[in-house]
Amino acid sequence: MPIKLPSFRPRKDAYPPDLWTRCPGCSEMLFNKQLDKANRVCPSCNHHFRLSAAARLEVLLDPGSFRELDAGLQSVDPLGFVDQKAYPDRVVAAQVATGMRDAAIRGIGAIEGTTVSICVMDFGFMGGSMGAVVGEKVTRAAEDATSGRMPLIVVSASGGARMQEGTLALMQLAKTVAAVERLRAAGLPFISLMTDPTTGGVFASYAVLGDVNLAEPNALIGFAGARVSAGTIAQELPPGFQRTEFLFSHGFVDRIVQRAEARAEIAALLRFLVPAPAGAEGADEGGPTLFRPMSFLSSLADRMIGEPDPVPAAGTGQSEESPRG
Amino acid sequence: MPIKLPSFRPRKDAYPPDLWTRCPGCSEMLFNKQLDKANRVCPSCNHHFRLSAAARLEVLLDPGSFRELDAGLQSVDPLGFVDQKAYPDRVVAAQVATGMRDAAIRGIGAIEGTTVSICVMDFGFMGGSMGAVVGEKVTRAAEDATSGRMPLIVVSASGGARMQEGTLALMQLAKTVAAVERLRAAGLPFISLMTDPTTGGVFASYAVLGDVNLAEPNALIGFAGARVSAGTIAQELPPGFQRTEFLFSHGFVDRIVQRAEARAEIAALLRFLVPAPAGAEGADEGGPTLFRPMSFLSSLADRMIGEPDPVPAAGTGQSEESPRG
Amino acid sequence: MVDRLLGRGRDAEHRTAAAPPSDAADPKRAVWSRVQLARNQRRPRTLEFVAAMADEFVELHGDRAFGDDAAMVVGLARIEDRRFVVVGQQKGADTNENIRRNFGMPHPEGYRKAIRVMELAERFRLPIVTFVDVPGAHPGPESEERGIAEAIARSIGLMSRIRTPIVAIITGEGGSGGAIAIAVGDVVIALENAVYSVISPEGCAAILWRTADEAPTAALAMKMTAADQLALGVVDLVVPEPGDGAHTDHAETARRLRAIIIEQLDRLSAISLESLVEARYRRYRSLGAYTETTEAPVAAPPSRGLADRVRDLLDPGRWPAGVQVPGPGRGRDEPPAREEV
Amino acid sequence: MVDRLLGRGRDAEHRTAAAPPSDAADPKRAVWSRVQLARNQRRPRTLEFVAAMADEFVELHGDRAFGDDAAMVVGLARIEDRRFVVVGQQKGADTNENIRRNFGMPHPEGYRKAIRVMELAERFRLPIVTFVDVPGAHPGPESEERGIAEAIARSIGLMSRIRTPIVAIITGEGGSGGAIAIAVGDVVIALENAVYSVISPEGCAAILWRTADEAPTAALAMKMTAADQLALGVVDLVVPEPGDGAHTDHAETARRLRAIIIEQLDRLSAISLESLVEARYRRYRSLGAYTETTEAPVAAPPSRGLADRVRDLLDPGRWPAGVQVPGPGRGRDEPPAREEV
Ligand SMILES: [Zn+2]
Ligand SMILES: [Zn+2]
Repeated sequence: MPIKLPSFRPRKDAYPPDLWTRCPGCSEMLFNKQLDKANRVCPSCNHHFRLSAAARLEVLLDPGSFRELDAGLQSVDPLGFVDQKAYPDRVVAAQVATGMRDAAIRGIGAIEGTTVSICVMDFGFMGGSMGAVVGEKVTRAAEDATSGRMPLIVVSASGGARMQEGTLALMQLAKTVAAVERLRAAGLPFISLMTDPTTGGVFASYAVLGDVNLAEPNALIGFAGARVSAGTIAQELPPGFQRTEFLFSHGFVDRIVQRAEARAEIAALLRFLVPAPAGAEGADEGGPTLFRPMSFLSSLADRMIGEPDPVPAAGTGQSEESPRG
Repeated sequence: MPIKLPSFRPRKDAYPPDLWTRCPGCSEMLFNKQLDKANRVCPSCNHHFRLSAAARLEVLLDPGSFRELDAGLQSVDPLGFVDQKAYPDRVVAAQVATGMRDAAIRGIGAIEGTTVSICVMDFGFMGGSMGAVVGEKVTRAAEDATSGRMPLIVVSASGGARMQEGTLALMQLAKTVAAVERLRAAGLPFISLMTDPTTGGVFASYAVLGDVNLAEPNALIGFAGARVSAGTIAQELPPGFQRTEFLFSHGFVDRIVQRAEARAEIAALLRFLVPAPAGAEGADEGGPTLFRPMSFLSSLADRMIGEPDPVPAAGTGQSEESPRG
Repeated sequence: MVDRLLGRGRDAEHRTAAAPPSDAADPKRAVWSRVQLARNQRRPRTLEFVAAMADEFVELHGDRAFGDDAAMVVGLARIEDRRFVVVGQQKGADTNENIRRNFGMPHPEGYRKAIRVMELAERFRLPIVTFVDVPGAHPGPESEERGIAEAIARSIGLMSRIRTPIVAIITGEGGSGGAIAIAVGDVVIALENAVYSVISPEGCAAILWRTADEAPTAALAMKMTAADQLALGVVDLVVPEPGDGAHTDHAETARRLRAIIIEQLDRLSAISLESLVEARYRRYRSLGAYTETTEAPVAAPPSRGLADRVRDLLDPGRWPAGVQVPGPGRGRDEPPAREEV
Repeated sequence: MVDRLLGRGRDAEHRTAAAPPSDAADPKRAVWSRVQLARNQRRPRTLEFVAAMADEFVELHGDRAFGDDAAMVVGLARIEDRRFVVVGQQKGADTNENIRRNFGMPHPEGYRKAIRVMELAERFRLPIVTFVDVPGAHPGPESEERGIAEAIARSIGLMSRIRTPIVAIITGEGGSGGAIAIAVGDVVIALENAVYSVISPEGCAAILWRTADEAPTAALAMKMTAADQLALGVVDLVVPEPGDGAHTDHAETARRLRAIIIEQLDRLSAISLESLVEARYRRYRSLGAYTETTEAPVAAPPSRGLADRVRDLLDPGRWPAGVQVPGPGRGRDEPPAREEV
């Protein structure tokens, strides 16, 4: 019996100003304010609702530590893509709805005092799809981590590559992975946190390549769409297919992390993986050197655009149709 | 239904001077002289009989090109091991029966003009088991290949590590693999040819680590003894379990080679993998440099012991009880 | 303000004069016929190409961990005195072979076999030539279980940094992640009737038009022909096919590819490995079009006018402006981009 | 003529004064009781040791290709300010856990998980501490299908060259290839009641004595106790166990191991990585006993007398000379050495 998997189509009521939300895990009606206070985790069944990028940064980073970079990056329409609507119109609609320019925010922040280069995706913006802007932000986050000798943290929430940018979207797989490989060669850690959903080209590029792969419980994580998997192959899907726990049991996730514990988990990992001050061995080529966050940040000053935090604090709403696997 | 696998115990008639041999593949009676002439491959069913190290060298190498090295290496008895017979007595019996000092011969030879460092095992000597002598010969073969910038060829035929040398035999896995890793780091090719049988600690060390893994048809290749696999786990064995074709379909063998074609196959592979003369890029550290076989051989002169080829030319008999899988 | 629109596409160095399909009367039909040619069952595949052009070929097998995937072929090849490693997908020529080769859709072990032999190429300083022809990586449950996404990502990662020249050739269907996994190269070549896309036209149509029947419309919108990919800078070089397409003349197609491979291997082998790997990084680093604005973003998203202006900056002659919209807009109902990638 | 008999065993640098078992009245029984202690189900395992000695531990999971093997645990641990990577087998404490952990017998994915995390250790300059306690690698058909031999060989290869310090500790059963796969180290430590052997005593007895009942005899013959392994040079250091064995006092056992780990990590971290890796190579390079003769070999094998002389060169005080031979010799009927390795 094929598992019913969530549609990726946010419904018209995906961003409603309602007061209440029905939990897809336990069917309880949850008061939105309390849900937001609980970082959008159901207090009765632990269902992890989707989280906006802004809220994610708030959950993960030391308060006030985040400085956004490249806030001005914005999609163009390289193919002149029109389906039932022109691509630029879709982008504008998403911008209006979310207050974001595209599906990722990136910058420099701190996690329990450790400075990190971080990029966070938002499924609310065109399904978190990766076009040139998302690819560029992930790549710059990796490059800054490499040059600044910082860890890289990427929080994924994406349906995959953005069709409307065609193969240029596909090329973002190569662009981002190449940058992650340079980070790896420099001996700097990359922690990938996968959230619901992390699929398609995002999963098949940087998201799966963390030195440590973390994932929130019961997130949809997979390569091919479930319809493709089931339909093309005419085969039953195994239980829990493409859910975090399935990925864990198949060896692709190091740890399943509760949202409330993600910050402490990442901080603990960084204590192990952040390069130690260079000793006798540190003189090796490519070896780690001391990170000087202040000088790095000052060197970034000229790239800072706009206000430090241009993202509205209010959660920007997520579509939640996912039944528990 | 568990597959019947061959016993490793050569029977008393394992080395008989008989004129005829019954082919375990097709049950035909084969005239030994003709069988030897066909390099011990059944002309009617292609069954590959086991081959002595001496005959193997003759099949693989350019005529007259082989110079044996380390012919004088000989086992000692580090544990004072006695089961139903003292270990030294077993060694002596095997030496008397085979005319070899231990279960491997190694040296320098040429394959279609390319100088190679080669080590060939012989199942006829205590089941081709790897003790310190075999481990040392494989290691020296790899080290000579590295220092002389030659390819390494190892032909395996072994039941595994030699119990009578205890963990010192087990340590040969680490010793040989470490030497192969150095060869790999130096950018020199290692071609592993697995023959019937290649099992246990020999398979789980150098034999499986070839840059290219070749195997003769229908050879027994595996890690655990079939009794262990079937008995411990109380599970049916899949068809063709631990045979060359099984290993091939599971991704561990690059090519299944007929005995008559092995020399040409290896020569073809060497044409691709032997380091080219150093060009602009060759100046890199660790990069290949030109191999000068003559100067290498002369530097080996003082290590040459005894006659060039101390192994009797006559095949030394193999136990052949193996039904075709 | 617009600092990069089409990546390196506009100033790519190596190009032939392949013009976009000229069937201006019905561009959708023209594109769809290309897709059909790219999928033609008699189109030559990796093994046919290698057999026709190489003076020597030794196929290697196995990923050393799980299996030997017949949908991916790898080996050592020689053309005259040029030795290189071959990696390519392999569809079947008939139904039986297609079943054995999973219709050319590799499982993770196929990509891991490719990774293994590419690492071997680096160790032995052999360049790599890839032949890309894949509907997509195998999308079945076992493929997911064994980590198709990981295998693709790791293959991309290896190719992005490997210290040996890579010539990637899209010979047929360049299907999404399953294609890019072996298509990261120092030079990316396409046969004239090859296609390259982020998702199959059927998948794209099913998501955006809600019916796979609109696949030709989606194919046109995605600009997936070799000529379009050349214009986008995703492909560097298009090789014309003989007669009515590669399937009508395998030998001549192989002959043309052979000449290009020789030329490119010789060109790339003259470049230092440092420069080569750096240029490869820059190649992919520059792909993708975006703008950068300094306008205040918060709750004041760019006006409809801005988006129009951005689009106007594109060469209207290059991009057919009049793609038909098959239905009315669906308001804010926003499908995400996902089916295969 | 005899140029190397016991490898580095006789001049190993780091040793405690652990004496061989003194149960001289019945050495076979003494050895067998050690084997039983090594297999005791209440003996602490990797996770128990780490929980008892580390100030912080984060377990990692998965091989990134097939699965997460519960028979092998890996993670990041800290003792005071020393951070290191942990790799170790994990048997179950009861039947249920044993089933889940396959009785501590890792499949290939277990060793590949170990390989992955050891590569991570190298990249992040963390030393490695391994806890070895395994009856043997999993011998089932799926284990063979997925390449248990390849996984073991590759793990050995990585450990032989990895540029970070390795402390390997045999804590229980050091069972053959499944043990050495994670036991290649700069220093190899054994708990007093640990055993280490090329094959299980049962397997050895089944082959050489044709009955597993002779396992104690085989155990004695293989010299598999920690003290014997120290004498052979396979183990560098033996750590005495408290009370009646480690199972009677987990905390004290862990405390002793913790002190040794600190001492060894500090010692090894002071050595340059070049020297460390070279010394590690030399360590394994020198293990194994053989002689070299110049006598003509052809059809004139060494006389019986020679073999005797060779054996006499061993210290008769160190090696119990009077091992009982349980049956008459079996002539030329020569069983090879194979069951697990
Ligand atoms: Zn709930
Ligand atoms: Zn026959």
